[in-house]
Amino acid sequence: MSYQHAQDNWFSAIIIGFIALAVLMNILRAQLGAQLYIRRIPGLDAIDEAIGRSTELGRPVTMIPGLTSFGVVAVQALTIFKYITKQIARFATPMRLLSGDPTVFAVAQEAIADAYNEAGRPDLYDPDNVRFLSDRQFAFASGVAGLIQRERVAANFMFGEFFAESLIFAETGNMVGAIQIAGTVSFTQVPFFVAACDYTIIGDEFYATSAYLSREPVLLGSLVGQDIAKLLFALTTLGGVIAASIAGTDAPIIKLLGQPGGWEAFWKSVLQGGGQ
Amino acid sequence: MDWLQEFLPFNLNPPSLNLDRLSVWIGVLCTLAIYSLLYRENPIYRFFEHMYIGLAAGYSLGPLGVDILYRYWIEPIWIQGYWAWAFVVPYGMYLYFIFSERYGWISRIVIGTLIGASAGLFFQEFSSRYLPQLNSTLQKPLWVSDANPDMTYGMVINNFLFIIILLSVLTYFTFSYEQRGVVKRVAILGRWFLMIGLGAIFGNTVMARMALMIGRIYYLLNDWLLIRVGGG
Amino acid sequence: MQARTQSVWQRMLSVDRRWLYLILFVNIVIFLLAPLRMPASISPPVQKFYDEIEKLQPGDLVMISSNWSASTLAENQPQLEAVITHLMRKQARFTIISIEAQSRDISYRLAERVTKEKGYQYGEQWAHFGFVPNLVVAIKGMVTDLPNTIKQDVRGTEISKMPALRGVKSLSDYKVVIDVTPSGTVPAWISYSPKNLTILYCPTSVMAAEAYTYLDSGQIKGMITGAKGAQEYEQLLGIKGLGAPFANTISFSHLLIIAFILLGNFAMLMNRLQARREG
Amino acid sequence: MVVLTNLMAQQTIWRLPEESRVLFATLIVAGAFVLILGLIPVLQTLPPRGRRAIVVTVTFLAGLFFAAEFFLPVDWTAIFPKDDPKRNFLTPAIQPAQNVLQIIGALALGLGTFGLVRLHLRNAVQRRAQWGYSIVLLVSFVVMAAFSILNTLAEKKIVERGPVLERGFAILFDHTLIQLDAAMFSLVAFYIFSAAYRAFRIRSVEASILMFTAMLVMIGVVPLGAQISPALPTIANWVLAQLNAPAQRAIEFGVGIGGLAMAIRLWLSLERGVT
Repeated sequence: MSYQHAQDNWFSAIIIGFIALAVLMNILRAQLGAQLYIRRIPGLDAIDEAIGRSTELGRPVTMIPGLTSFGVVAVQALTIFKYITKQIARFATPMRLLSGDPTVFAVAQEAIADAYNEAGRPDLYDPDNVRFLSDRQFAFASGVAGLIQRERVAANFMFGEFFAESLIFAETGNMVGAIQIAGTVSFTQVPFFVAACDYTIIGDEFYATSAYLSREPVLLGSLVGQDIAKLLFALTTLGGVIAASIAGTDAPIIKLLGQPGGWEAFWKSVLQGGGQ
Repeated sequence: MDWLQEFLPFNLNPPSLNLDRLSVWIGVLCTLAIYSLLYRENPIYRFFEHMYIGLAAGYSLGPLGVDILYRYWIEPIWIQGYWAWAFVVPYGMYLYFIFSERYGWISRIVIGTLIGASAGLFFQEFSSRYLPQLNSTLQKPLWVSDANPDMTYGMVINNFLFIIILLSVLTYFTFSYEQRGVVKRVAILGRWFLMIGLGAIFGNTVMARMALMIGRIYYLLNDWLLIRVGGG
Repeated sequence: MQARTQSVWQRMLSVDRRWLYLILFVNIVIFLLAPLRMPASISPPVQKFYDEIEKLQPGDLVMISSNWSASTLAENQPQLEAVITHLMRKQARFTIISIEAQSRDISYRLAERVTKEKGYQYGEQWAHFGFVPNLVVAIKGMVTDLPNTIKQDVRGTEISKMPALRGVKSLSDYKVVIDVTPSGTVPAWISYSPKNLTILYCPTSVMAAEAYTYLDSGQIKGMITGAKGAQEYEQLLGIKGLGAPFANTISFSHLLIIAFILLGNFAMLMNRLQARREG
Repeated sequence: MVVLTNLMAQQTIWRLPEESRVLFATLIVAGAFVLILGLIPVLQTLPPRGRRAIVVTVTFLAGLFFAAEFFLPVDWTAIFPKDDPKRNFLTPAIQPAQNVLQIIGALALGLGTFGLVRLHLRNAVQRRAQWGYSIVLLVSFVVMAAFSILNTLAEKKIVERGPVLERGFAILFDHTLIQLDAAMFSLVAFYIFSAAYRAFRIRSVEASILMFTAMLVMIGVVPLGAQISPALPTIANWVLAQLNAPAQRAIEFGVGIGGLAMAIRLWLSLERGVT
């Protein structure tokens, strides 16, 4: 079932190449000034409302990238936290960014510093507000739970990858009456965020949120490219299912579309004179 | 009386400490200290919380130091003599410059190595993890025909359902156009089907959490209070 | 305006959560001690898991990836014990690797205890490879050259010198990999392990729902879901384990939760009706 | 990289001679530290654009190595005897690269611990708020680190396993850290139960679908469900396999395509926030 090399079925290389092209072309378009359209995610209105409320109460705001290890999701979580930090910097609302991953903790320090600079308030930036609690899942959860209760947080933003400890954050935030917005690609935690938070940004919407917020040509172009890839997957599914209904599930064309060893099987059958 | 004798961590007649029982009492003390958070955030909880964070961080040095540094660095160089590995740890040490203002960027070189490697590895993951799922979706014929002799009508219905759910949820996760008319309705249908998936996750997750709590209470009953719980 | 007396529904909704914690605690203690035992109905993924292990011949090699810490002891321990018992029954050789520091010692001490009971020799029939932080790279390393990737086991003996691993050059020499994990490690095994390696999955129940797409596509050949799955597996093996008392007690805590979800919504509804009538 | 892997196997310049190996090794490691760390002031002279160029190149090369190994055709008979058709000329270098990444991965994990200890050390020294708890953290850190390192070394028979180490590690690990971790994790059950009553509201059609499916699964998969009626487990298994699986697969496609796009951006350092 698994590929050790692209040669197991060159179809994989073709699909990756096509998606890469779709993404890179659209990034280029965006960088050259084309206005790429991304629809506004309902979750964003919820974020702005939460920011408004936290400034009235004047109590701190927590931003939790959770135990997200440094990579794709952590970077975009920091993009969203930078947006939030820029908004609350205008009202000097205190903030805490609590991370459970060493690399994310380090990069977050620079991201938050950039955010305060961009908001024109470098004086507000205090490195101790960006903290690394522990990379132990539950030591981290207890650290966050303790802080949310001790500082009676006004708003709690949770973006990134989450695991079992997510409900402790959401429930503790619930206990102190904080308005909570969550966004994660970890689908095991989305149901609980849906249940205990004011709004939940689900899966790919997380990527769309950071693209929409930052208007970054790279993110916008990439999202448009991803939409094209999803269209490609949908068309392959439809076409393939119809082909399977006609030609049978073990036809060479079906093997070609994704099965290791499918490439040789397909071309062997074609070269041996027209199909099975 | 013999229950009490077995329960307490120390013996009465020849006054001596029963270390096995004492260990169980320590574990129970830790469990109850953490549960005190349920009542209220309190100094006892915070004491055990910080002890916990310290123990967890301290423990990781064993496996990290010995299982990795000894096995992949100290032994190959000092014992087997492959001196070329000597450059890896100093290069990895660049990471620790992240805390300095002036030299912070040096750590980015090693972070770049880690990011680049995980990005380069993703192509294999994309092929092995997602394409077989795409391919197995194709093997769901939508009508009974001689091309697929062993198809039953029950399977056809299931396949139709499978394809409709898959495509509608996929439509929900598209963002580069305004969703209007039929597409908007398909996307809403997709979000409803998404809720079935989320409901399944919710149900299973509740089961997981209950099991962990039951495990703790089993420990309190069985190991501490020595009340034998049936093997089921 | 003098504060309106809280209607019975409002008081119900704002009941102190510590009472709720007590109710759950008492519910679990009662049903853990209650002598009633209900047999499990074997779900298809567990049956497939059992059938895959039944196919093993004596001496076949199995890799156990144990990545759970004490946090998920109640779910992953019964699974690992049941799986190791079944592997010993089939006389299969197995090696354990973990990508979670704490899991290294937990799985090592558990395996030592379980294998000692059946006289399974360390080094002869099973071994523990210790801890590696990066699973993806470890799998790729093991596929190309296992002895140099692992180098030595937990006890410091060279891999190539161990009878359990005589002639093992790569992960392709293994028949099955069993991932006992509370987190998303199975995609790494699905993506990077060799084609002929059968992947079996022992997740905590949290991770089970997501894996049904892999079951449907055949990327994983069987799945034991949490403590409940462990009960089904113990029932298939005909052994006594922790799975059964846990699964039975779970049944009644589920009943309690469903009741309280409905109660909470009912109280909210009545509250709103009352407010509308007075408002 | 290829030369490195082939020659390392045989007795060559890559391997120190047997006698006085420890001395040579220590010298070379010291030299390596001086060389690599000495490079920093040199790198420091680079202008910002130059620095970014180095980071971008290193990221690209690290990615190129693994991407090339995956995409290049295998059975590269030109260089390799036909012993293993599943290899191209980069494949043998995967294993040494694995060792390098494991070491750097371990150092990255150590970074977190280093950051944690540094933070609490400063709290304790500067008597910041709650510094007493930082002392507790640091003491338990030092004690557990000692026991854990000694225990792992004892397993490898480098250090003799005394009764004190045996009992001390058992108490610290099996009876303290394990219990704290398990207790902490089980808290979530309490939170779920209180959230079930206070927060899980059937606010809309979506929430009711989620809640109804959840309850069906919760009852259907447990032994009680089978007792109530044999139909319940069958229905629950059907919902999980036929309705839940396609939804999860659509989610997987979305996440996979998103991941691929992100991997390409990270590899080419297009992401401004990262490199």
